[in-house]
Amino acid sequence: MNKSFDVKKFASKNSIYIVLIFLIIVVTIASPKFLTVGNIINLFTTESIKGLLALGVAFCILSKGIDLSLGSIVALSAVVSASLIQNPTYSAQMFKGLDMPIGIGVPVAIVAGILAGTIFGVINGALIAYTKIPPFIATLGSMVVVRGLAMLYTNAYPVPMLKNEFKTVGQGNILGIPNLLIILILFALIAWFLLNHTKFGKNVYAIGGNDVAARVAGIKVKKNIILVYTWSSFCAAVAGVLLAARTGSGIATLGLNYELDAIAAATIGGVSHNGGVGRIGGVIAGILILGVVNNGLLLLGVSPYIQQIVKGLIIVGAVVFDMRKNAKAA
Amino acid sequence: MNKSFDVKKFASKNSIYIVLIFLIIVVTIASPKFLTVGNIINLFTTESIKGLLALGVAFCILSKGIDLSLGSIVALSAVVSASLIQNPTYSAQMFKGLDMPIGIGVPVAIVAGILAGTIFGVINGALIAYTKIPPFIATLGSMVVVRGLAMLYTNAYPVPMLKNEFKTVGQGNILGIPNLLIILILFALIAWFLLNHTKFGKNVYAIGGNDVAARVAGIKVKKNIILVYTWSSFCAAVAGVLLAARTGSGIATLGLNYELDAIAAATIGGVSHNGGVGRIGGVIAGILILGVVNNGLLLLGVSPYIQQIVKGLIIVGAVVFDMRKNAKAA
Amino acid sequence: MSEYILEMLDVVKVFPGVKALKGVDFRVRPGTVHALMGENGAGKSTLMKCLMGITQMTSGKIVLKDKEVNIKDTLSAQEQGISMIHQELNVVTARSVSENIWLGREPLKNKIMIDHKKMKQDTLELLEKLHMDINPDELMSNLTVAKMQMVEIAKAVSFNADIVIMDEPTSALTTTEAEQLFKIINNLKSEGVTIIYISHKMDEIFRICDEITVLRDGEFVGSDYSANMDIDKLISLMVGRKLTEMFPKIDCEIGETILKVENLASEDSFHNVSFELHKGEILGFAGLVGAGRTEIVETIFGIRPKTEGHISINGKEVNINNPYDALKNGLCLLTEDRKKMGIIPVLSVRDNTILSSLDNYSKGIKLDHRKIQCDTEEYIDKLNVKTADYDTEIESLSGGNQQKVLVARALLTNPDILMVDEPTRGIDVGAKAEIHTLLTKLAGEGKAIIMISSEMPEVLGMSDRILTMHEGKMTGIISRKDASQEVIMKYATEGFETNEEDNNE
Amino acid sequence: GGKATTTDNSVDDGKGENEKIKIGLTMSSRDQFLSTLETAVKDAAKKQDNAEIIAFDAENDIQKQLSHISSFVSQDCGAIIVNLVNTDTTEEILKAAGDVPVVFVNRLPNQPILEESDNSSFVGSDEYEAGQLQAKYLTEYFKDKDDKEINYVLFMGTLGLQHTNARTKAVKETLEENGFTLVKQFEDTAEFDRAKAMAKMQQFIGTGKPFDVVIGNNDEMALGAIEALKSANRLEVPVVGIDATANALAAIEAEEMACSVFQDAGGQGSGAFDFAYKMAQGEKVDKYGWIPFKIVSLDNLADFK
Ligand SMILES: Nc1ncnc2c1ncn2[C@@H]1O[C@H](COP(=O)(O)OP(=O)(O)OP(=O)(O)O)[C@@H](O)[C@H]1O
Ligand SMILES: Nc1ncnc2c1ncn2[C@@H]1O[C@H](COP(=O)(O)OP(=O)(O)OP(=O)(O)O)[C@@H](O)[C@H]1O
Ligand SMILES: [Mg+2]
Ligand SMILES: [Mg+2]
Repeated sequence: MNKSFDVKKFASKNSIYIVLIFLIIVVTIASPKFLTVGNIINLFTTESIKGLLALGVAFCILSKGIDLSLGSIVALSAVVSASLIQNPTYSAQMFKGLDMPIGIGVPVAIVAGILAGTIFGVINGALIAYTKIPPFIATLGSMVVVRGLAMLYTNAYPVPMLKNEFKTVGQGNILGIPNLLIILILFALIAWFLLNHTKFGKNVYAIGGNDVAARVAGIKVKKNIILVYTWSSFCAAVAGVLLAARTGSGIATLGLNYELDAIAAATIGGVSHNGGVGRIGGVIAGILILGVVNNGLLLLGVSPYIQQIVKGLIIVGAVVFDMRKNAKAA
Repeated sequence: MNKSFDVKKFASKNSIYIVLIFLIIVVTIASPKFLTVGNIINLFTTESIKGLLALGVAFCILSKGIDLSLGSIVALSAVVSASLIQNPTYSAQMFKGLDMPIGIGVPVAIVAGILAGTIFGVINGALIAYTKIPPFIATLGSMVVVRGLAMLYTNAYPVPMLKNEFKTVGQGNILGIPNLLIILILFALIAWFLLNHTKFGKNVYAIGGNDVAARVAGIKVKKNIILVYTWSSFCAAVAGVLLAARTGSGIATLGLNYELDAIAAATIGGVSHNGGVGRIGGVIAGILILGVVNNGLLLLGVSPYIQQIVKGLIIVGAVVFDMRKNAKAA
Repeated sequence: MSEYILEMLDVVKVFPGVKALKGVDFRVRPGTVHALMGENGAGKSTLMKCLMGITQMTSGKIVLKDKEVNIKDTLSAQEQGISMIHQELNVVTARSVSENIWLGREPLKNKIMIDHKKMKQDTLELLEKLHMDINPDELMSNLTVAKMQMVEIAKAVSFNADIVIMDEPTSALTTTEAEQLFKIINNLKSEGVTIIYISHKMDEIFRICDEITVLRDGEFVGSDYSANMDIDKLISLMVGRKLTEMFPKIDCEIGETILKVENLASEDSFHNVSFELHKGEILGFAGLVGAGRTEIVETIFGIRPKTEGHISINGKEVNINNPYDALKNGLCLLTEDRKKMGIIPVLSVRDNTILSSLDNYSKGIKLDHRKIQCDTEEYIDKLNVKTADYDTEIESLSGGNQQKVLVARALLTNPDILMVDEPTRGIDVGAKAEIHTLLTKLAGEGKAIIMISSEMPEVLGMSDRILTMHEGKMTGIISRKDASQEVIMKYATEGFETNEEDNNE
Repeated sequence: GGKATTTDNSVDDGKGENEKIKIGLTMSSRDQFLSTLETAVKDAAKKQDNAEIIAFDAENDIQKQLSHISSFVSQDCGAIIVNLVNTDTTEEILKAAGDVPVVFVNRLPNQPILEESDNSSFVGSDEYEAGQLQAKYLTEYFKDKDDKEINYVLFMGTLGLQHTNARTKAVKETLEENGFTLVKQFEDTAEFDRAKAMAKMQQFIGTGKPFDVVIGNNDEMALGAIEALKSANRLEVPVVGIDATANALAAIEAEEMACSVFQDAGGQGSGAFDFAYKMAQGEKVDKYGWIPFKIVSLDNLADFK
C-alpha cells in the first residue's frame, strides 16, 4: 500500500514529464521520421531561441510578474549586433566602412547586442520595483518602445550580410551538437543553479509567494526584482544575438510574439502565475512539449490552420492535465 | 485646511481624468485640428471597436483573470457574420447562392456572428472555472485555436462584398452620431450597470478581491467566472460583427493584437491586475487616453516608429502617474 | 427529537499525507455555547470547515436537527442555518464594510438591481444592534485588523443562523472588543442560537461556555459540561500531560542599555515615544487596539517610515530604512499579521524557516543545503512544529504551527533585540508555555526583548517593565513590581500624563 | 513517405513510390495571394504524374522556415520552393538545403548570393516594378496638372517587410523622376489591414488637409481608404492599390478605385513548380523567371475577370 502511494505521488509530481513522454510516443508512432537524430537536433535548435526566453520569463513569473518585452528585446539585440558586424563589401552597410578585425569585431558585436537588450531589462525592473506599476503594463510599454527603437535604428530595413565568423556563432556546432543547443543547455543549468542554489533564487520564490512577507523577512525586494528582469532580458538579448547569427541578418521584426510562446512554455511547465511555484525542469519540459507539437504537426503535414488549432488545444490540455494533480492534492 | 485636503483627495481619486485632460490640452495646442467635432467623432469611432474589448476585458481583470482570446474572437465573429451576408452577385461567395431577404438576412448574420464568438467565452469561462488553469494560459490557448478556426473557415481568404444593409449597421449614424459610437456608449452603460447595480457585479469584485472570501460567503464562483468570460467574449463578438459591417468585409486576420490594446486601456484606466479594483469610468478614460494619443500622433504626422515609442512611453507614464497617488494614499 | 441540534459522527478527513480527522464524534445541544478545544493542529478548524462545506469530509455523517444532511458547499450550509467566523480573516479588503457583510446576498429591488439604500440601512441597524461603531461605507482596507474582525462577527450574526461557529474570534481583539463579543454571544444565546466556540484562551472558555469538547491529534478525547471541568483537567485532556507553569518568568540580570529610542514618531500613527531597552530585559507593550504599538515596532524595524526621532543601538545612532538594515543591526521582528507579513504560503516549511538568515547559509554564491537542513531540523524539533516533513507547504499547517515556524525563523537570525508582536496569538496552551519558556531563556542569555501582547496575564507574567500606550501616545512605563491589571488598564484607557519617574525606573 | 498536404497523383497508383519526385514548399505565411500561389504550385504538380508537393507555412518566422528546409532535406525532397520570410536569409536557406536545388518564389532573395550559387533560381516579379506601375498610372493621370505638385497620402504595409519598402520607395522615386514634386500629407503604416487603413484615413480626412491621391501598398488598404472616402464624399480622389484582388476589381468597375497592379500569383506558382521539377531531375534552368506585373484599370478590366 505504501508503495502504490509512492507511485501515485511520483506520477502526480511529474505529470508534466508524463505528458511529454506521451506526446513523444504519439508523434513517433504517427511519423517514423520523428525519432531520428537529425530531426531531434533540428527540433532542439528550432526551439532553442524561444527556450532561452522561457528560461528568462520563468523567473519573472516566479516572482509574480511577467515580461512581454522579450520578443522586442530579441529584435533590438539582433539588429544592434548585426549592424556592427556587416561585411564591409556590402554597399548598403549601416555604418559605412566599419570593418573591425574579427578578434575584436565579433566580441564587440555580441557584447553590444547583449548590452542593448539587457539595459531595457534593468529599466523594466527599476520601473516595476520603484513605481509599483503592474509588470504586465510596464513590459507592454517597453515591448512597444523597444520594437519602435529597433525599427528606428534600422529604418525598418534588414541588416544583412554579416561576417561569416559571426554567423558561425549561431550556425556552428561542436562535435555535431549545434552551438544553439549547447547555449540553451548552459543557460538551463545556470537558471537551475540560480534558482536552487543561490540566495537570489530563494529570494525570487519568496517574493513571488508573498512580497510583503519577503520584505519583512529582510529581503531586498527592489534589488531582486531588478535582477529578475535583468536576467530575463539578458536571456532575450543573448537569444537575439544568436538569432542574428543563425539567420545571418538582423531585422526589426524578429522575435514578434515570441514572448507568448515563452510564457506558454513556462506555464505548461508548471510555473504558476500566482508566483512562487515552479521549477526549471518543468520549464524545459514545457519547451520540449511545444517543440514536439510543432515538429510533430510539421512532420505530419497537417494544414497550418489545423496546426494552430491542435497546438492551442495541446497547450491547454497539458496544463489541465498538470492541474488535475494539484486539484487532487488540495 | 479641510478644503485643501478635499482638493487633494479629489485629484488623487481622479488622477486618470487629469492625465486625459492634460493630454487633450497638449494635443490641442500642438494641433488645432484636434478639437473639432469631426475629429472627435472620428476618434471615438476609431476607438469604439477596441473600446468594446476593453469594456469586456475589464471584467476579466477585475475578477483577477485576463482574456487574450478577444482579438481572435473579433476575427471569428467578423468572418462568420460576413459569410452569411455576401452579395449573391459576387462570384466567389462563400455560400454559393445564399440570398436571404434583408429583414431576415441581416439579423441572422449578426446573431450568428455574435453566437460564434460568444460560445468561446463560455468555453473559456468553463475551462478556467472547472479546471482552475490560469486564465492567461486558457485564453492564450483559445486565442490560437479561434484564430485557426477563423482561418480554416475562410481558408484565409477575405469575405468581401457584403450587402449594403449590413454595412449600414457599422457605417451609418443616427443624428450625426455614428452607430459605432452609440453602441460603445450603450455597452459602457450596460457594463457600468452590471458592475454597480447587480449581484453579478458585486460578485466579480469579490471574486477578484479575495476568491476564498467569496467562496466562503456562498458566492457561486464558478458560475460567475463563466459569466465574466461570456461577457468579455460577447463584447468582442459584437465588436467583430461591427468591424465586418464597418469595413464591408470580414477577414481572419482582423483584430490581431487588439486584446493587448484593450488590456492596456483597462489598466491605464485603473483596473488592477491584482483583482477587485477598478471602475468603468476609468476604463473609458483609458480608452480615450489611447485614442487621443493615437489621434494626436496621427494629426502631428509623427513617423510611425516614433509613434510606437511615444505610445509606449505614454502608456507607462499614465499608469505610473496613476500609481503615485496610490503610493501616497497607502 | 434528540437532545442534540447537531451531531457529527465518525468524521474522517484525509489530506494528502495527513489524516487530519480520524473518526471524530461531536455533539452539540441547542441553545448552548459549546467550546471546541485542542492543541494546534488537533483538527478543530478542519472539523468546522467540513460542517461549513468548505472542505468535504472523507467519510462520516452530519445529523442536523434529527435529519442527516449533505453539505456540499457554503451556500448549502447557510441554507441549513449555519454561519461561521473564520480563524483567518476572509474579507474583500478593496470593498466597503456593508458590501462585505452582505456579500452574495445583497438585497434587490426589481429582482435585478441592488438596493444600495437598504443595504446601508440594514448594515447600520445591524452594527447599531451590536454596538459597533463602524462606518458602513468605509473600505475594509482602512480598518484595523480588530475592526475587520468585528465586521466578520457582525456578518456571521446577520445570517440569523441557528448555529454560529466562531473559530478563534478573539485572537485579533483586545479586551474591550472581546467583552463586546461576549455580550453579543450572551444575547444570541438568549435568542436560542447555538454557538460553537474555538479558542486557546482558557479564561474565556470557562466564562462563556456551557460545554467543552476536546480533540487531540484528530481524535475525540472527551466532552463534558464546563462546570465539571477545571483548567488543569482541560489542559491535561488537550495536551495529554500536566503542564508545569504558564509564565515561567525567572528574574535575570538586567544588563546595559542596548536600544535607545528617543522622540520617535511615524506619520500620524504615534508621536513622541521614548524608551530604553536593556540586555536581558523583557519590555512589555500594553494598550488597546489602535494604540499604535504595532506601528512602533514596525517603525523601529524599518517597515514604516520614521518621521521623527532617533534610534540608537549600543550607544550608536542607527539609520534603518528597511527590514534588511534592521536585521543587520541585530534586530528581529515577529509580526502580528501572520498571513500578510509572515508566511510565504506556497513555500516549504524549510524555506520559510531560513528566509531571514540566507546570508548565513551562503558559501560564496552557493547555498549550503546541508547546513540549512540541519538547522531547520533542529529548530522545528525544538519548537515542536507538527508537520509531515520539511518540504510541506507552510500553507497546509495549522495556524498555530505556522506561528511556530515564524518563531523559528526569528530565532535563526540570532538577534540581539527580538521584538515579538502578539507572539502567542492563536497558539495552544502547551505551545504558549513553550514560547514563554523560550523568551525567558533568551532573556537569560542576555538578549533584549520587546513583547507586544493584548493578553493582560501574558504582559504581566512575562515583562520586566511594561510600556503603556493610548491612541498613539506613550502614557507610561511601569515596572514589574508596580504592575497590575488595574494599573495598566488605567494607563491604557485614560492616557495619564507620562510619569518621568516611571520612565527612569 | 511524409504525409504532408500532399498533392500526388492518385490516378497513377501503379507507379512505384521511389519514382516520385518530392518537392518541398515553404510559404512565409498565408494570405489570399500566397494561397493562390500555393494552389497554383499544387495544380501544376497534378499535371505531372510523379510529382508530390509537401507544403509548410512558416507563419512569418524565419526560424520555422529554416527548420522546414532541414526537414525537407531529411525527407529526401528533390527540390525546394521557398517563399522567403526574410529575403536576407538567402544564404542560410541555401546552406541548410545543401545539395538540394532551391527555387525562390515571389520574394526576391539577396541577388549576389543567388547569383553565386549554382543550384538555385528565382521565379517572381520585381516588387519595385509594382510601385513603378502605380507611378506610371499616376503620371498619366496627372499629366495635365499645372503645378506638378502632388499632395499625397500613402499607406505602407507592415513595417520592415521587403515589399513594403520596395513598393513605397518605387512609387515615390518614379513620380519624382517623372517631374512631380511630392508633398507628404500623410504617410503611415496600416499593416496591410483594411480596418486600420479605414480608421486612419477617416481621421486624416478630418484634419481637412488637401490631398490629390491615395496610394496603398496593397488593395486591402486602398479599399479601406475608399470606405473612408465614401463616407466623406471624396471619391473623386484617385486611389491606387496593388494585388488586383476580386474586391479591387469590383471597386475599379464601380469607378471607386483608380487602378491596381496585378501580380500573377498563378503564373508565379506554376513557374516555380516548373523550375523546381526540372531542377529536381537535373535539368538546367534560367537564373531568373520573371513574371511581369500588369497594371489594371477601367480600360483593361475585362482581361482580368
Ligand atoms: N489544506 C490542507 N492540506 C493538508 N493538510 C492540512 C490542510 N488543512 C489542514 N491540514 C492539516 O490538518 C491538521 C488539522 O489542522 P486544523 O487547521 O484543523 O487545526 P486546528 O485544530 O484548527 O489548529 P489551530 O489551533 O492551530 O488552528 C493539521 O495537521 C494540518 O496540518
Ligand atoms: N491599513 C490602514 N490604513 C489606515 N489606517 C490604519 C491602517 N492600519 C492601521 N491603521 C490605523 O493605525 C492605528 C493603529 O492601529 P493598530 O491596530 O495596528 O495598533 P496596535 O496598537 O498595534 O493595536 P493591536 O492591539 O491590534 O496590536 C489605528 O488608529 C488604525 O486605525
Ligand atoms: Mg484552527
Ligand atoms: Mg498591533
